[in-house]
Order: sequence, then C-alpha cells, then structure tokens
Amino acid sequence: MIDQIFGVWNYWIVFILMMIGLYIVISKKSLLKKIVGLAIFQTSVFLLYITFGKIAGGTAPILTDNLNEIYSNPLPHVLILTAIVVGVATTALGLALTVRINKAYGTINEDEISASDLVEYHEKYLEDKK
Amino acid sequence: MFLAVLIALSVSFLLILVRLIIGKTTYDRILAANSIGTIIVLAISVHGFYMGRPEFIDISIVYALINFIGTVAVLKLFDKGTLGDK
Amino acid sequence: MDNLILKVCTKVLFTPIILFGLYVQFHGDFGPGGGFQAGVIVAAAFILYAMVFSVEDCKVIMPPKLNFFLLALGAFLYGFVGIIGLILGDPYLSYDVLGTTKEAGQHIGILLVEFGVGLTVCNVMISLFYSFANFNFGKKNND
Amino acid sequence: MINSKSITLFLFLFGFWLLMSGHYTVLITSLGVISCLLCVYLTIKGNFLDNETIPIYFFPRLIQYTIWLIKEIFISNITTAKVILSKSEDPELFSVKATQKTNEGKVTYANSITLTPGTVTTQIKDNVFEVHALTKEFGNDVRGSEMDRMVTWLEEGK
Amino acid sequence: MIGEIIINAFLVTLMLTIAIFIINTRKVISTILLTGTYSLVAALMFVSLDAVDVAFTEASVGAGISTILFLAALSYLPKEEKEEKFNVKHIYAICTCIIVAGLLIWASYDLPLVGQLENPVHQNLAQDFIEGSRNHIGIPNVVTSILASYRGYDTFGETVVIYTAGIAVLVLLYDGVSKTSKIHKENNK
Amino acid sequence: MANEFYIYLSILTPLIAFFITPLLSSNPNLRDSLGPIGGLITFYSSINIASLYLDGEVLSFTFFQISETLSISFKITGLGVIFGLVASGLWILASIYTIGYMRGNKEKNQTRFFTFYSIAIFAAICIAYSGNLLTLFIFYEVLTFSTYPLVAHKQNEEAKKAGRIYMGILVGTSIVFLLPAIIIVWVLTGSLDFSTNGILKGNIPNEYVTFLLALFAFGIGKAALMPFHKWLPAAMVAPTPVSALLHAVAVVKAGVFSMLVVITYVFGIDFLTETNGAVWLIWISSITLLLSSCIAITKDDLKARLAYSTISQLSYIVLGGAIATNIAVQGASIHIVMHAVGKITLFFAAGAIYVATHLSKISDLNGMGKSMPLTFVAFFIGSLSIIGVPPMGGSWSKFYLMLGSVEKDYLLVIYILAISTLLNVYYLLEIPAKAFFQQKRTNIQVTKHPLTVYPTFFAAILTIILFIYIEPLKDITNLIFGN
Amino acid sequence: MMPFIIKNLPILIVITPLMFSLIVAVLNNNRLAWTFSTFASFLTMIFTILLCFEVSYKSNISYYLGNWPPPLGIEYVIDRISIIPIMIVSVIGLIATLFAHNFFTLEIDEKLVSKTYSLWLLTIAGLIGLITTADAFNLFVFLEISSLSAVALVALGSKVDRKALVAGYNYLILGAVGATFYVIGVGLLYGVTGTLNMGDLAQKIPALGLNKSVIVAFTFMMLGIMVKAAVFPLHIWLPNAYAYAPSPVSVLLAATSTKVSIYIIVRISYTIFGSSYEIYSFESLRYILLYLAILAMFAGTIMAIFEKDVKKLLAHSSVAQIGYIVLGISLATSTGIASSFIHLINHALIKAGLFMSIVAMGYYTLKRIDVKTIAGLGRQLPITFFSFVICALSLAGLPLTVGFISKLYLIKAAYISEGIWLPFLILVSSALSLIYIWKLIEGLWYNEKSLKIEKIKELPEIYLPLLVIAFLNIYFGVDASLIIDNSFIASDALMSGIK
Amino acid sequence: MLDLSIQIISIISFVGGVFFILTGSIGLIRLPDVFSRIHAAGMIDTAGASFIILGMILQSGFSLITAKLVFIGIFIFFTSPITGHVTANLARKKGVNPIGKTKGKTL
Ligand code: NA
Ligand code: NA
Repeated sequence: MIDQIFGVWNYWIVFILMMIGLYIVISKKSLLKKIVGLAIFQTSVFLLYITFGKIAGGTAPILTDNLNEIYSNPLPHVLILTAIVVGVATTALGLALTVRINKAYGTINEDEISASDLVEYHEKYLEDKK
Repeated sequence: MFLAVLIALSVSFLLILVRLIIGKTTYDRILAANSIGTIIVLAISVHGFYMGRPEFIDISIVYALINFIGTVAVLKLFDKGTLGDK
Repeated sequence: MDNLILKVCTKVLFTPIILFGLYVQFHGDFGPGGGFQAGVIVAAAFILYAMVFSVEDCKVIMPPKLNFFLLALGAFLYGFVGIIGLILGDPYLSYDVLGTTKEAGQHIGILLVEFGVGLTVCNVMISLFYSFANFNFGKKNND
Repeated sequence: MINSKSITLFLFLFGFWLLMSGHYTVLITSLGVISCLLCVYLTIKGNFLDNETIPIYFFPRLIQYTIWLIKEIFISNITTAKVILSKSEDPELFSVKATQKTNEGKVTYANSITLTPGTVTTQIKDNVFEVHALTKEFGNDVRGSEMDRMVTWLEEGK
Repeated sequence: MIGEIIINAFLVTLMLTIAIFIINTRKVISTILLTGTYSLVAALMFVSLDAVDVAFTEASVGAGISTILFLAALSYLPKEEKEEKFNVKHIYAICTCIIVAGLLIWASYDLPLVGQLENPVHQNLAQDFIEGSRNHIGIPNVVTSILASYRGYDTFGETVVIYTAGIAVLVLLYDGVSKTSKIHKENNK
Repeated sequence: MANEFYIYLSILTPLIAFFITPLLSSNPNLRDSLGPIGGLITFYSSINIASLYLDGEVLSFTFFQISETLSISFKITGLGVIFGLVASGLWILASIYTIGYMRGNKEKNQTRFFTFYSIAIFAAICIAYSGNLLTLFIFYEVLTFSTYPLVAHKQNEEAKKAGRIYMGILVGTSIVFLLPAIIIVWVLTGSLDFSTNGILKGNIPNEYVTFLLALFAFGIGKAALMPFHKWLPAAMVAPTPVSALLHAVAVVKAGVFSMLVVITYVFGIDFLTETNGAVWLIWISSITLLLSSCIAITKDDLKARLAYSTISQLSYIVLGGAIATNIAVQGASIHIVMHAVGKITLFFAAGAIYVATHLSKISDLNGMGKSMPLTFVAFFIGSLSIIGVPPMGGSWSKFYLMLGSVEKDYLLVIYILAISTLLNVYYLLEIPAKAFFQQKRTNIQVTKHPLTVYPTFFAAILTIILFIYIEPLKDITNLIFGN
Repeated sequence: MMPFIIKNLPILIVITPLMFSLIVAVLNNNRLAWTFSTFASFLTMIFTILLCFEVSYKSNISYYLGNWPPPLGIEYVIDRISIIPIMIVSVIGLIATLFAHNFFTLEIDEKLVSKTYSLWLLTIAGLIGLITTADAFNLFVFLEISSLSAVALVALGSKVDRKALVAGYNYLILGAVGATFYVIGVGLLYGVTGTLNMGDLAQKIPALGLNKSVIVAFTFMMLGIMVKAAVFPLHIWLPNAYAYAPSPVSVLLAATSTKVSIYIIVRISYTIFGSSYEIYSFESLRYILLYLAILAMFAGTIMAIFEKDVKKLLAHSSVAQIGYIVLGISLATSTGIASSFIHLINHALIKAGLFMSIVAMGYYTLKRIDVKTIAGLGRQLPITFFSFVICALSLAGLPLTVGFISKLYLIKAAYISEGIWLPFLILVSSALSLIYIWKLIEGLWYNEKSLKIEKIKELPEIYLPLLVIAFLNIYFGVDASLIIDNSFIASDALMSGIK
Repeated sequence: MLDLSIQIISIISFVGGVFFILTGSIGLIRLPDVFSRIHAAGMIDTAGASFIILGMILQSGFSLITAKLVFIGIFIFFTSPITGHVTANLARKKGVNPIGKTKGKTL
C-alpha cells in the first residue's frame, strides 16, 4: 500500500509542480516571472527523470568495493546534468533579453510592451499620412 | 538517529521558512535564507550518513559556498543597486 | 561594497574556493562533480571577488579578452579531443586510441574533455557576470 | 614573486588539497601541484598576496586564540539560548574602541564579536566598532574588552 | 525504507509550497530568493534520490549561478511586478495546465512504480553502464563515465550550448548597442 | 524526325522574339519588324504541320520528363492544328496592326509591350500543340501571366484594377477548379496524355462525369462561361491590339480550344454522350450566349459591346463541344477560326477608329462612315461573318452547329441559336448603320495611320476567302477524331 | 585521406561548422570571419554531397559516436530520408553565408560581427545535428544549440528595430517550453522502455502493448516539436522572429529551421512510433493535425494579405506553407509524405529567394521594406526584382516553378486520401495567396516610386546568390525528377517501417 | 567499549546541535528585529553546526570525510560572522533601527 502511494505520489507532485511552472509561464505578464516559471517547470522535469532512476534501497552510482551493492540508474542523472546546463543557458539568455527589453521599452510587462509597439505603429502611420 | 536529526533539521527548516516568507524587512529574509542554507548544508551531510554513503560531502561544501556567495550578492544588490561597478 | 570585513575575508577565501573547484574538476572520476561543477565553483570565486571589490579589479585577474579566448578554447578542446580520435582511425570522440591501453585512453580522454567543459563553463559564467554587471543601461530605472 | 607569503600560501593550499584528495597517484597529485601554483599565481596577478590574505604572523598564537574563542562561543551560545527561550532579551546598541592596528586584526576582532552569539558588530569606523547586543550582559562582556585584548595579543604577541 | 519515503514526501511537499508562494509574489527579490530555495530543495531531493552529481550541479547552478544572474539582471529591472487582475489569460492558462496535468496523471497509471528494481529503466542499459564503467573505463563514478565517454557527445553538445549562451549574452549586452545604426536613423526620420 | 523540326520552329520563333525584343529597344524599326517576320515563320511552319497532319503523320515529342507520369510533351492533334494556324496566322496581321496602333497612339513602354506580346503568342502556340493536360495547363498559366503586363499596360489605377480582376478570375479559376480537375484525371487514369477517343472512359464512375466536366468548364476561365466572364469586359482598358489578342486570337481561343480538347481528347464525345454528362453544359452555354448578347445591346462603349459579343460567340464553341457530336465539334472548331478572323476585323476597326479619332462611344460614331469608309466597310463585313451570313466564313460554323443540334434533337438549342443571331444582327449592324446613315454631329479630327487601316481591311477580306476556301479546314476537322 | 573522410562523413557535416564556429568567434577581422564561415559552410556542403553519394548506394549509414554501440552510446543515422533536410540546410546555409556579409556589416555592430558568425555557424551545425542524430535525447541537445543561437541571432536585429528583442524573447520562451515538453515525452518513453535510441525505442514500444504513457509521450514530443516547427496554433513566435531578425538570419531561418523541425515530426511519428501503428490507431491525432494544417493554410494566408511589412508578410505566408507541409504528413500515405518532402525542399528554395530579394531591397534603400516603400523599386532593381518575381510566382504555384510541382503532388495526395474537398481547400488558399503576391509584384513594378533614391547599382555579391536561388526555383520546376524521386524513395522508406 | 562511548558522545553531540538549531530557529521567529535575529542565526551557524558536525566526525571515524567535515565547519565559522555583520551593517546603513526591550521603542 505504502509502496503504491510512494510509487505514484512523486510522479503526481512532480506533475503538479510542472504545471505550476507552466502556469506562471503562460499567465504572468512579467517577462522576468516567465523565466522564473520556466525554471520551475524545467526543474520539475529534472525531478521526474531522477525519480525514474531511483531504485529503492539503492545507492548513488559511484562504485564501491562491495560488489553486491545496488546502484540507482546513472543514465537519467547524466541526461539531467545536460538539461540543467541547458536550463541555465536559457535563463541567462532570457535575462539578457529581458534587460534589453526593459532598456528599449522601459517596461517588462507584456501588455505595456504591446501597447508601446502599437503607439509606435500609429505614430508612424500618422507620419506617413502627412 | 540520523533520521531523527534530519527530522529536527526539517522542523527548523520550516520554522525559518516562516521567517523567510513573512519577512518584514528584506534583511530578515536574507538572514533567513542564509540560515536555511546552513540547515541544508548540515542536512545534506547528515543524509549522507543516513544513506550510508557519507563521501558525498563535497555537495555540502559547494552548498555552503554558494550560500555565502548568494548572500553576498543579495546584500550587494541592496547596498549598491547593482552587482557591477556602476 | 565598502566593507572591510568582507574585503579581507574575500581575499582569504578566494584561493581556497578556486582550489576546491579544481579539486572537484580533477576528482570527478571518483566522486560527485566534474568539469561542469568545477567551472561553476571557480567562476563563483571570481564573481565573489568582482562583487566585493569591483568588476574592474576582477578584470585584472581575468582580462575579458583572455576570458573570451578560454571560453571558446574549452569547447574547442573538447571537440578537438574527438578529432584526435578521428585522426587515429576511430569514430569521433572515441578515447580508446588515446592511450596505450583502452582504459588508459579512456582516462586521458575523460580528463581532457572534462577539463574542456570546466574551462568553458567557468569562463562563460565569468563572462555572463561581466556582461550583466557592466551592462550600459543608460538611465537607471529604480521603481 | 617567490617569497615567504607565496610559499606559505602554496603549502597551505597543497595541504588542503592533500587532505581533500584521497587519491595520491602521480597524475592527480601533480595536477594538485599545478592547481595550487595556479591559485598562487592568481593572487599575485590580482596583486593581493599581502598580510590581509595570509597573516603569517598570526600563526604562532593562532591555535591558542582559537581554543579560547571556541570556549567563548560555547558559553555565549548557551546564554543566548537561555535568553531566547526565556524571552528575556533586552537589546542595546553601543560603540567600543578597538585597539588593533592592522586591518586583519580589526577584522579578526569584529568577526570574533559577531561569531559569539549575543553580540554583532554592525559598523566599523576606523577604530570604533558599533556593536549590537542581545542583552546588557552581552554588552558588558564586550565592553569588558577581554576579547579586544586577546585579538591584539594575537596580532602583536603582547 | 520508510525514512526514504518520509524524506521524499516532505521535500516534494516543500517544493510544492514554495512553488505556490512563487506564483503570487510580486516582489521580485522574494521571487528570486524563493526560486533559489526551490532549486535548493530540489537539490536535496536529488541527493535523496541518489543523484549526487545532479544535486551537486543543481546546488551550484540552479541555486547559485542562476540566482546571481537573476540578481545581476534585477539591477536593471523593475523591483516589483505590476498588479494583475484575474483575466481570460489566467483561465486559458489554468485550462491548459489542467489538461496537460490530466494527461500526465493519466499516463502515470502506466508508468512503472518508483524505485522498483524490475522497472525497464533498470533492466536495460543501466547494468551495462555500471559494468562498463567498472571494467572497461575503470572509473568509480559511473555518471562521469557515461557523461564523458558513453554519451560524451551529449556533453560536447552541452558545452556548446553553454558556449552559445555565453556568446549570445555577450553579444546582446554589448556596450555599444546604444548607438543607433544607419538604418535605424533612416527609419525614425 | 525532321518533320518535328516544324514544331520546334513554330514554338521557338515567338520565344526567340521574346528574348530578342528587349535587346532591340534602342532600334524601334528592327524591333517592330520582329513581329511580322516571326509571324510569317510561325505561320509557315504551322501550314507545314497542317499538311503533314493531313498526310497522316503523327508528330509528337516529349520535351521533358518531370517524373514517370508527368512530362512536358507536344503532340499534333486536329484541334491543335486549327488553333495553331489561327494563332500564328493572325499574329502576322496583329503585329503589323500593332505597330501602327502603338506608333499612332504614341504609347509608352512599347518594348515591354512587344516582349510580352511575343511570349503570349509563344504560350498560345504551345497550348495548341500540347500533348497532355499538364503541358496545356502550364502554358495556359504562362499565357495568363504574360498577358497581365499587356492588360495593365497603361499603369493607371483603372488599368491596375482591371489587371487584378483579369488575374484574379483567370488564375483563381484555373487554380481552384482546373488544377484539381487535372489532378483528378491524373489520379484516375495515371496519365494526362490526350487521346483521340478520350482517356477517361472506364476509369471514372459515371456519376462523377458531370462534376469533373464542371470543374473543367469553370476552371477554364478563358472560355468566359458565365459567371466567370467578368475578366473579359474588364480587360477592355487595354490597348486595342491587346483586346484583339485577348478576344480574337490568343486568350479566349486558348480557352475554348482547351474546352474542346478536354471534351474530345480527355472525356471523348462518345463517353460524354453515353453518360449524358455534358447536357448541363449545353444549357449553361446557351444561357451565357443569350444573356451576354442582351448585355451587349445595352453597351454604348464600342469595345465593351465587342467584348460581350465575344462572350456570346465563345459560348457557341462551348455549346458545340457540349452537344458532343462529330458535326458539332467540327462546327465548334471551325467557329474558332471564323470568329477569330471576324472578331479581329471588328477590333482592328475599333482600334483604327480610336487611333484616328480617339472615339470609343458608339453614339459618337454617327456619320463617321464617310470619313473612314474602308474601316467601316471592313467592320460591316466582319459583322456579317459573325452573324453568320454567307458568303462570309462565319456561316459555315453556324451551319455545322445547327446540324449538330438537329442530329441530337436539341430543338430548343436551334431556337436559341436563331434568337441570338437576331440579337447579333441588332447590336453589330447598328454600328455601321449609324456610321453610314446618320448625320455627323461634331467636327472630329481624323488622322489615320495606314498600318491600322489596311490590316483591318485585309482581315475583312479574309472572312470572305475563308468562306470559299473552306475545304482544307474541313479536311482537318474531319481528322479531329483520328485518321 | 579520402577513405578517412568517407568513413566519418556523418559526423564531419556537424563538427565542421561547429568547430569553425569556435574558431570564428575569436577572430578580430570581420572579413576573415566571413571567409572562415564561408569556407566552413562550403566544406559542409561538400561533405553533404559526398554523403549523398554514399547514401545512394548504402541507403543507411550508421555512425557510432565514441565507438560505443547503440543503445549504450549515441548513434548517428543517415538515410535516404534524412539526407533531404541535410541537403537543404547545407545548400541554403552556404548560399546564405555567401549572401550574409554585406548585411552583417550594415546591420550589426562592427565589434560583434565575428561573434555573430559564430552563432550563425552554430545554428547550421545545430540544425544538421538535429537531423542526423538517432538518439532521442541528443536531439534535445541539438535542438537547444540551434534554438539558442537562433534566438540570439534574431535578437541582434534590435539594432534596427527594438521589436527584435521581444521577438527573440518569445521565440526563446516558447521554444524552451516546447523543448521541455519534448523532454517530458522522451522521459516518459525512457521510463517505460529504458532506452533512448530511436531504433531501440521502435523495437521496444510495440512490446508494451497499449500503454497510456506511450500515448502521452507521443503527444508531448509532437507538441514540443510542433512549437519549433511553428505548426498552426503554436506558430505565434514565428512572424515577428522572421520579420525583425537581421536580414541574413531571416533568410537562413525561414528556409531551414522549421523544415528541420517538420522533418523531426516525421522522424518521431514514423521512426519511433511507426512500428506501433497497429497498436495505437493514431487516426484521431492524424485528423487533428490535418485540421490544424488547414487552419494554418488559411490563417497564414489571410494574415499575409492584411500585412503591410513585407518581411512579416513572408513570415505569415511561411505559416501557411508549413500548413501545406504538415497537411501532407497528416495524410499518412506514401504520396502524402512524399508531397510533404517535395514541398519541404521547394519551400526552402522559395522562401530563401523571397527573403533574400526583399532584404536586398532593404539593403539598397536602407529602409524597412513595406507595401509603400516597395513602390516602383522593381524598375530600379531589375535583377533583384526578376528573382523576386520568379520566387513569388513559385510560391503561388505557377507552372514551370518548383511551387507548382509541390502543389501538384500535394493535391494529388490530398485527393487520393480525402476526396475532392481537401484539394479544393488547398487550392482556394493558394488562390488567396495570389492576392498578396500580386500586391507585391504590382507594387514593385507598376506603382510610382515613393522613395526618392538616386540610381542604385546592384551588387554582384548580393544578386549572384539570388540568381542562383531563382535559377534553382525554375530548374527544379522543370527537371523535378531529382526532388520527386528522392522524396518518394524517402517516403517509401518511412512507410515501410510501419507495421 | 570505545565504540559505545563514541556512539554516546556522538548522540549527545547531535542532541546538542539539534537543541541549538531549534532554539535558533525559534529565535529567528520570535525575536523582535533583524539585529536580534542575527544572534539567533549566529547560534545556528556556530553551536548548531559545530555540534552536528562533531557528531558526524565521531561517526565517520578518522578518514577523508573527517577532513571535509572540518572544512565545512571552518567555512561556516568563517562566513557566518561575515554575513551576519554585513547584513547588520547594511540594515544600519539603510536606516533600519534596532528595537529596544519594549516593542516599538527604537534604540
Ligand atoms: Na562527475
Ligand atoms: Na554574534
């Protein structure tokens, strides 16, 4: 019973965590918050992978002299190491863009950015009319 | 025994988390975050013993390090408004 | 940050942190860690130094040009180790041919590529910090 | 650039390495030597290989001081715990004069104050430290300047 | 065994709590610190799931470097988010999330239970890697031997990704961007 | 092998003209002479092709194999010979006339005009000799696109708007209806090659025949079947030689030619008769025929009236195809020739009048007959031919169409033909009547350009010649369904 | 030398641009950087051509990276299918690199040009790596290399227009979400099979029987890649990204990046899941894709009709064209896939040509090219205009151009599978596309010019690549057998994997 | 015998560490202002950490892990006063006033 709950509990919470991240990405207007949401989303996915790799009663896949040791699966770990790096790369690039956007627009709020673009468009339109 | 320590650490973690969230001043938050850092450093080490593989203590060291630098970064940001020179 | 305690302590901590990073770099075979983590730790030392003193001071130790060169060099080293395998007649990134025995080859290969990773990661992190810290925003927005 | 400081630093670092490593093969150890040399080189390049970074002259008295400090820390911890649990805090903020001459001395003193729970150095202006204490007793301990004397002793041997 | 379960359950729940707090924090600095803490707890979770290398990385990157980058960027950004009223976009987001979460939970009924030795994940490859690392490569850290040798190409790719990010940020935050170009002038006439 | 040389020659001549014309922009005389010379060469080779065809030679070659079942290939068919003759023959006349018109009117961008004129002729010839539906479709589109610059020649808003309608309808219908129709044939039969008995028989369920034919009929917008006829009057803004090209030679004839080809070589008239798949087309074309005649009456603009007349006349040809008997198809193919010659006469006349007087309203032409006798006589002859009065060529085609209807007992069709003839009489003969018998109203300056007048008159004479010299044409039409 | 090269071709096509990108970054001289980049893309193309020959008689080349046999290590597979997108990327890559130099010097800070070339080569390397890999996770890594570098390149357009930043941001975030979805999918698959190698997955999935995780994994992987491929409702990042990127970047991305992603969609659905079609009837999924494709065709076309900015107009049209390609895939027949491949190739040629001619006009006039500024430009820039018209007519599907061939086969495939209604819709949308194409051609040639510009001299380094593309548009429109045959071989190969 | 005594000392050490950490956490919550809370945080860092580390050292026997644990201890001892001081310093600089014995009264 407890095995069963443990068996899926991790999955479910991880899914919910992912969705919180995704929710932030979709719903928030702040460009910075979206990046945060993305980070949460990705971190939760990492957790999913690592959960796959776990063996109950196993140990970290760093070999000991004990030949009967059960090691958790190292492959997901490797994959996630790569994914973490990719995640930080995305974060860095996103932040750089956010900073640049704030410089160019004076805001990092999605709505205000579109509004600003719209104003620019209309100004140009009026100029053309002249 | 190690589990008991871990549970105790978790309890204090939660207590400090309350401080982190209610904050009051930002400095309270920084302080709380830093303390949480220490708790986690200890927790990682104890967990290693609990799992019977204490040799992964390097993670604690890294965490202690990151905790320190992070705190300095936050403080610097509050002090100067930037992490850079200007 | 004009804080005496912080400055003195940073000076003291700088080298041990870097050494710890290098330790992580070269002991990745035996325990947790490796090039990537090492790169981050070494970079953390530089970042700490840059925050406590100034980015300009940090650029004395790690000039941007050198930083950029090393940033590319790390990844290049990784790719080049692969090419050596290629030249010696094995598929790309095969380390078997690098040493006298397959196992020795693997050791050498792993050591080198991990070093490449560490070099790139460390320098990218420093470079990221330089870029962000000294970004020319023009008029600061402080709301 | 080979002087007592760089050599000492190197030895310290290498000791650190050996303690951490646990793999005493030729390859790893020589990598360790290179790493330590690199670290020393960086301090030289950054031009901060000075007394603040590596206060050699503290060393003869350092162990004795540390033991004393640990004792102090232990005592003040117990007192602080009492204060917290009995809700009897009575904070105060005051200034004390530090008698150390060098930066490293002052820093050691300030840190020692902070490290003992119940007292925190909040500001350093030249020789005057502003200290926050949890209760009057803690304040009295600092004002009693035993610690100041210990640090000055650490610094100057007197 | 039971201890593992408790620790896991506790940590995951903790992450959930932090994540929920992140949703509605408008103070950016709190968001950043909470995110750092989230990563940190994730790192603990990784340790407890035997992924020490991942924990190491998550602690140094997720909690460390990322936070510093966020803080560095924050100095050029508004310190507080604008207030948002509940709007259609939120409903849309909630619906998307519910659907996606529903799909995933539905899928989880056919996922192998966590931690069972007979799971396909553990039956395939894993043993080969462990044996290979012991006998052919001769490195105790299996993660390192997979990372640098078996899947060394992935790691090369990863290095290139981080290189890309470095160069991209360098280029984007280059000092000279404020100068306007010939075309820009023409357009803004 | 050597005989195929004539196909190459007739195709390449206009293509070469197309490439050379822009190079000669600095030398107008040389440039303008390319048209007539090219026309002569093409016509010469077309005649040779016709005689070879009559001798029973099967001329065909594949220019390019795109994939296994797709190729760009050419093949001489009876219908193709007729259309080839028409297109190349009238090119001679038209090119001479164009010189006069363009110079007389001092139009801009003459080089561009001649360039695209050549490419249009090239496309028309390629359509005539195309050996499969793909080739036909390709050059059908080339023709559309190459005539756009001609339609929008004046580059003002009106011309551009007309150009858009022109392109919109022609390309739109061809893409939306014709292309799927072709692809359906391709899918059903695995081939697109023309065959004298059709290729669809046995490959398509009978109930789909009507549908597929409808796709073709409306897809070939150039046949101007209602409701896709609007492009034709819209294109009237173009210079008159273009109108002549569009309405008499290349474009509309390419349309009806394609219709006939589809009916005879893709469906096969026997198959259509068997399945009754074309009956609806008879009614659609009849309605178009009547309605457009009625509209023509209401138009005061000369070219607009001619345009609606064209719509109506094209429907005769489609009708011939739709009746789907040997005689009717022969009549339809003869009508291609007859209408081409007749209508070109009328347009040339209209252009000549415009060049000379800058008049385009019928009501302004009162009494102009005396100033421009030759032109109006030619107009009169052309009108008679279109109405179908002997001894003009048009009478033959109408005769055959009537025969076809009788053969199939479509009495109503005969009545419709009769009514439309009456309407023709009214709206066409009104013009010369006014010109000769009404009083001249205003004092109008008349400055004729000889190169506009003589080709017009020659074209009129041609309608008579064709009445007399019909035998070769009949021989060819007899071979439409194979030797 | 030669056997060494032949043996290692699959990896050489990836590491050549990759290693050169690392070298180019540290060069100080911009012209030198360009020369190196050109050399790298030229080498890549040579290797690709050699690979074509290899593939044509080996039909399936497998390459074990690090000498570790799959599924232990990462495998590269080149076959008759993947060679098509590789060819697209390397050919367009070379042409675009040749074309890029003037634009980069104009549109990007002088100091950043060499780094821009580095990102440029990374994009190319990333795209090729994506195609060649047979490892589900390695695919993710290269997906990120290509998209991160592409994002940076797009954002570099900010020197000209600040909207490039927002475009880059949206591209980044959506792309990252997409990639994460993909990773979730791969994770689920890994969880139930324990392997990452595509061939191995294909073997193991049928053994699982009807498994919910596999269905969800498929859905997630597809969703993730569909973001990158800009399939209809997930395309929102595309128009701005293409429109505000620096000119050469627009050319490269528009011609290659979505094509590669679409190829991956095909790869996932056929190579990985093809073996289990019998177990999972993906019929409903197929129809979802089909309807999305139809929506894309119309949405893209209609947006393009009302768009004033020409680059953006072309981007909208790309959305529609992606719809056509996806439509072919969604038919799930050999002819359908083949028609998709045909259009994949052809659209690369068409869009490259269109973007190249439009940005060339922008270069000559120093203006953003919109419906007003193009007025009369055609007469000033006849060669550029000529190439533009060829490519535009090709886009419209005029006979004798590649666009016609694509439409022909697509409609045939649609008719065979779905009857007449589908071809009808396709043709209506392509007839609608004539409206915007005609708007441009008419504006370029027939409108009175609105810009007061002195006589412009067209530069050979700009018009030569352009003419090459225009020529290819016609050449493959006439001699289409190469494209058609290979597409059919590819699609047959794919379909043969389906049980 | 020795083992058992080490075990007992170790347990005592853990208990002590836990005691100080919990007390510190409580302090962090209930002390009135940031300056007072620094003392509580300091307690966690010093007594709390060192007792727990001592407990672990006793558990580990003498090995590399001992050395690393010592390093952690030293590092915490080194950095704790810095963060404490800098936080207090900054709070002072930014005008946060310490609260006196009765709430609301600043010093
Ligand atoms: Na490692
Ligand atoms: Na203290």
